[in-house]
Amino acid sequence: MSEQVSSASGIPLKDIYTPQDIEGINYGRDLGLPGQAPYTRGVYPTMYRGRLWTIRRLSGFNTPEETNQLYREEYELGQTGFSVAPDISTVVGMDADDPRISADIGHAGVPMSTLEDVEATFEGLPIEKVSTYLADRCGAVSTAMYFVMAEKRGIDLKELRGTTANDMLAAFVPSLVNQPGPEAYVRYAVDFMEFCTEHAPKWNPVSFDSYNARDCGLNAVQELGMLLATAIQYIDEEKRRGRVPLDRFVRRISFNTGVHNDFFEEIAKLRAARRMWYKIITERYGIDDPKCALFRVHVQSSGSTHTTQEPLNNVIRIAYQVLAGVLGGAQSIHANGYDEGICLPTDQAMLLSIRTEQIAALESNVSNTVDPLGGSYYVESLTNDVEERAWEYIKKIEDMGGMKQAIASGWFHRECREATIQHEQRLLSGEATVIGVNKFRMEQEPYQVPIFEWDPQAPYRQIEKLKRYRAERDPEAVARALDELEAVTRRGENVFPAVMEAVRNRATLGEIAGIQTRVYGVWRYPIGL
Amino acid sequence: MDENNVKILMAKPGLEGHWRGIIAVSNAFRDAGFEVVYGANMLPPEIAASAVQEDVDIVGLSILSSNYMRLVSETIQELKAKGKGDVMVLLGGMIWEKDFPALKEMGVEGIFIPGTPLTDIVEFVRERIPRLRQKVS
Amino acid sequence: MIDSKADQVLSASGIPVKDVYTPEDVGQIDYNRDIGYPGQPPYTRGVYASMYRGQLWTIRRLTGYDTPEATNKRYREEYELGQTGFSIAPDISTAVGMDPDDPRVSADVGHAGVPLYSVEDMETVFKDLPIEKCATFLADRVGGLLTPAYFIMAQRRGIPLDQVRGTTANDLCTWSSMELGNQPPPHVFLRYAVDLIEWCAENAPRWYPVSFNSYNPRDNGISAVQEMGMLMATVIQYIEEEKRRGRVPLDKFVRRFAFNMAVHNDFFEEIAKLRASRRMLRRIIKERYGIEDPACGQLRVHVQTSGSTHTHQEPYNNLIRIAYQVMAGVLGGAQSIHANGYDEAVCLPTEEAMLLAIRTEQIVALETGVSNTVDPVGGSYYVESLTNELESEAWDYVKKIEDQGGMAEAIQNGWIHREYKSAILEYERKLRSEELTVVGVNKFRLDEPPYQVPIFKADPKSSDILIERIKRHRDRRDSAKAAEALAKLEEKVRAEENTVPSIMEAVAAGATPGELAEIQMRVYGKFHYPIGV
Amino acid sequence: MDAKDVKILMAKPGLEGHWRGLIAVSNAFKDAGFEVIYGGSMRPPEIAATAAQEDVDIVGLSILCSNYMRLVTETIDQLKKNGKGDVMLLLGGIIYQDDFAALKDMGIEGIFIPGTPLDDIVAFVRERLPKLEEKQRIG
Repeated sequence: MSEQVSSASGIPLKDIYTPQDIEGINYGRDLGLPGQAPYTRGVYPTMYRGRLWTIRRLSGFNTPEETNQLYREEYELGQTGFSVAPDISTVVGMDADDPRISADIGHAGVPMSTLEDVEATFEGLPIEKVSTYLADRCGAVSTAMYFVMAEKRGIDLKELRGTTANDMLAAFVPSLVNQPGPEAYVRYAVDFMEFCTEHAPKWNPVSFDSYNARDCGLNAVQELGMLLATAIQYIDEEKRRGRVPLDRFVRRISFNTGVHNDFFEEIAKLRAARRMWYKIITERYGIDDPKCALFRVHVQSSGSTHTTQEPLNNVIRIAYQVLAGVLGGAQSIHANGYDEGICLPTDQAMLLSIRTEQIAALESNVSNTVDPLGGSYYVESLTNDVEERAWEYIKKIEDMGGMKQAIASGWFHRECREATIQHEQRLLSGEATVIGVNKFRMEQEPYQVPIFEWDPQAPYRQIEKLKRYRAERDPEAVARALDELEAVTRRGENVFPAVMEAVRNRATLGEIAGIQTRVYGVWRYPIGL
Repeated sequence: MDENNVKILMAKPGLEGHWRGIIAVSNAFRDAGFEVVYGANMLPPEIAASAVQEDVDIVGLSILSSNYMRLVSETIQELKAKGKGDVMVLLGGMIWEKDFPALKEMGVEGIFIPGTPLTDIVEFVRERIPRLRQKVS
Repeated sequence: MIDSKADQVLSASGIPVKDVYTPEDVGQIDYNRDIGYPGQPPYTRGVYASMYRGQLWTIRRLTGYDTPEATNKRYREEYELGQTGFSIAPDISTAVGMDPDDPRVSADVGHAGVPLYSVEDMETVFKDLPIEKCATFLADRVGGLLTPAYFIMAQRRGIPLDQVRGTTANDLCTWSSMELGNQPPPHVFLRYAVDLIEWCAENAPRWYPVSFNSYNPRDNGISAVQEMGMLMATVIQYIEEEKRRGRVPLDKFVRRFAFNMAVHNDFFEEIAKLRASRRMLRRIIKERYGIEDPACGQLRVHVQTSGSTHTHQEPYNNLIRIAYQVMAGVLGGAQSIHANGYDEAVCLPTEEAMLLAIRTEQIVALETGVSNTVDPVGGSYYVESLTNELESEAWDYVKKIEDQGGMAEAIQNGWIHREYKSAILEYERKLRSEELTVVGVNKFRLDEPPYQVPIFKADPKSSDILIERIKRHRDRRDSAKAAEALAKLEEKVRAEENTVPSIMEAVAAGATPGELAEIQMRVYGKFHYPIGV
Repeated sequence: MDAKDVKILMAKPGLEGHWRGLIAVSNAFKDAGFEVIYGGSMRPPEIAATAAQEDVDIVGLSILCSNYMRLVTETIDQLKKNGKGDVMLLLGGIIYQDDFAALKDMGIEGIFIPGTPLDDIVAFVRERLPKLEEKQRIG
């Protein structure tokens, strides 16, 4: 190994850490007990001894009906929460019968153009019992459908548990057609948060999500910096509006990050994030209620670390990333399928990813005590290093005018682009090692793994259903609801009640999203050479 | 004829937005001296139109979702329809071995799955520069 | 929803675990006395100063296939895959000291190990492999043929013995865990074992003449504490024996001790176990035997993932168990690691499983960054106090064994096997009562096996080939010379002198494993394992 | 007839030394009230001799190594030679699914792979008490 060793985010590492490295630490001030400020050691006093993390997988494919089948199987396997991955047409906000997208229906997610689609997806599942995560697009349109479904089932929104992505950072990583810009995104996002604060208090109205950004090749420090800068952006927006008290506004904020390869740095990242979030809430916004300062996080094993070569090697990578998430004190974990580098997870891969979490939870005894690494000379000083560098990075973003501006100006995508290109260079130079890819590469693929087969007929089924759905509604009612939605949007009031009303009147995703671009225009992604 | 006479249009047909791979490959081509037009997300008709407009020698497609068979055939049909059937087509992304023959049949010259060294991709094109000249003339 | 933990939480070896550890739990620790720097006594943080930054652990797998030829083929493949050490498990007949044509062996020939009956067989196994570049582990029978055969092969290749690197198992602790036929009593085992250590101290200084091994005992269901206790008690037993004999200086005698332990499921307890074991060995060497030389009492340990944790159900789940156990071995500072094949609960590892096992170690080493700094968990309130707890409980257990008269006597009088038996029954009880969870076995069990995994089947024709092989070997050798050498060996055995030189001569003259063992049986009789319901 | 009237010989016909499973199952039978003879490591001829001598009703074999086909065959031949061809045979260990049929044909009554709950094994034998009684009556 080389003389100068650094962490994945470039933090220089000593060959040995000793008590001297943590001399500056004041236990009470910097670590504290779990469940107590600054929450470095965990957001709850007993953590996994009290309650194990939630096993959660982002999934969805082909059609709502088939996705529903999958969810029922996962429910049988002891899965305790659902994460809905909308298909790409839903994410960009186009209906299944939109001529532009013919080939894209039902890929890597479930198509949800209508209330009917959402209802089909959750057919026979007790949504009052489970908690659901919706990787929703700008404006939380699928969530509006989910809420209307709950109303129709007679479930009080106040009782509904779940989370809507509603996060700008993750939303702007992929280059998508037909999207309004960051300005609009923040407006819709904060509107939805205000709505939930009033009407759906148990729903997490946003999950700030650095997973996609990280998977662009950003390092742990950049990931953490962008994540918290985005949260700051939202809070500042509400502070400007002053429609709901900040303490209520921030109470149900949750987070979503990647867990990458660098085992201890990922653990340090999660520990640092808790301490930083506490400081942001208390020091920056002067909110004293400890409930508001809890960095509750869902983590997912980093797909960008998985390889198409030797897919079973990913089982091992995922196992270590899950363990890092556990030792970092995550509240919820998504272990990827080992074959997500090749296709959508097969049943076998899905089972194995759940088994990974069950084995970590029930066989390895790592959940026997809270923050088992707390006090480690290395982990504690790495936690400090990551925090220090993340603050610097946040400062950089704020000097640009905040995360919204950082995206609008193209800086964000330049950072991602730089990271991507650097990563490729490190692979070529051998600086970075990926087993089976740029080291120990085999001539012949040694494993035969089953492949998930996508059903090419799925789009046609969706299109048929949508045609029927349009036919069976009251055109005037839809038009009225959409006109009202556009008017509200232009008036700058909170749009979400009008979105719900449009959904009740059977407006489609495409129609609702269409208003977003009509009012705000289509944003051009600043991605190029 | 060498790299700097070769013009490559890099595009993602379909909606899926993973641009990490296409950006990496586009830069590799540019750094190798090729003239690169970065098209990002374009629908097949748009790809064909801009291939004609820019009179490119190569169209590089990046598709990370499993609907590539359909997107590739649509794109190639559009290219033919616009008189660009002779352009060299490259495909990158999560492509399954079992589909390689069918894609080659359709006229895809090179297929590159994740983990392929960028240098291999550039080399692949370099080797074919002589054939490109014939097409152009 | 997975049930949450009960209020009273215990580690796998029954140590009560608090819900949170704080600076108070490590208040008593004196950093320099109890932890110290890596490469410095008491070696808690590692035996080398820069550990994996200096040199990564050795990736090593205990393998052995139908024939020496097949084994050679596999070894060469592993060498290509970047494997840097080899381990030979002899087939069962060789392990128990019976020749393949022995009527008692019948079906066992060539199974679960490589059959090795002569120097020529050893040369076949290592054909085209640079033994001067590798370190080889020999799971040899005590007083067996493997070690002499390996040394003779080296000499024939012109490699001086003081250049040969490797290890002989030669360990009483792990021997006690198996019920094998045709074995001498424990005290006789000890005698042969110490003979080899004495001989190597003089003639093969870079060879590890013993690898104290608690792997198989652990797989009998005993706890981490018992594992440590039995291991250390065995070390003490060996040193006491040499102290009694006084043939070589103790510091020379203990210099080349190697160790072999299991890595089990309880992640942090296993890490703490390795850290505590390093400290214990140093204390035995320094405090009990007054050996100051810091080169002595360094616990250089090879660890292997615990086969007993692998399940026959859903074999791919074992990939995950193995991955976590390997990580525990690395964070515990092991020098060498054997990741099992995920299918070893089902069959001998297939090519696919073998590759994945190596990949597991490569991914930890080169992708996870855990080797970036030494003893990364050092200082953790939990790990440090668990390390202390384990050490003090292990000392108590060593005391228990010494009260039995030491390890050899504790085996002879049945105490050790009673410990194994109660551990085995306790495990089954916990499994039944679900105090212990095995995913896919006593929890989340599926009616239908979800995975189809490829199966490796041993070649059934091999036994006839091997009977041919040894017959040919006996025909080729000079029978008179062999008989003479064996007669001389028997004299030495009866004369209580060091047996190694005459074993070397006998093996060089073509003596077979069966013939070597036969002398043990003739002189000392067969040991009857004190096992029963 | 109940458990206490049933005599079981538990043995490992191979040389391989894993006794963990054998002792666990033996104790399960003992705790369930059966009369158990723990033979431990025995060669097929010894197993047959002991089975005859002790006139057992059941012989339980444990084999953790892939040569079980041959070991089982040899043991059954020896049992027949010693006039114990009628004894009920159980086999435990790492047995491949695709050999089950052949082993049943050879006369193995029950096959148990690792991970089988001990209670299931005991229950398996209990269900066959009438069958054993029938054999005893004839024998």
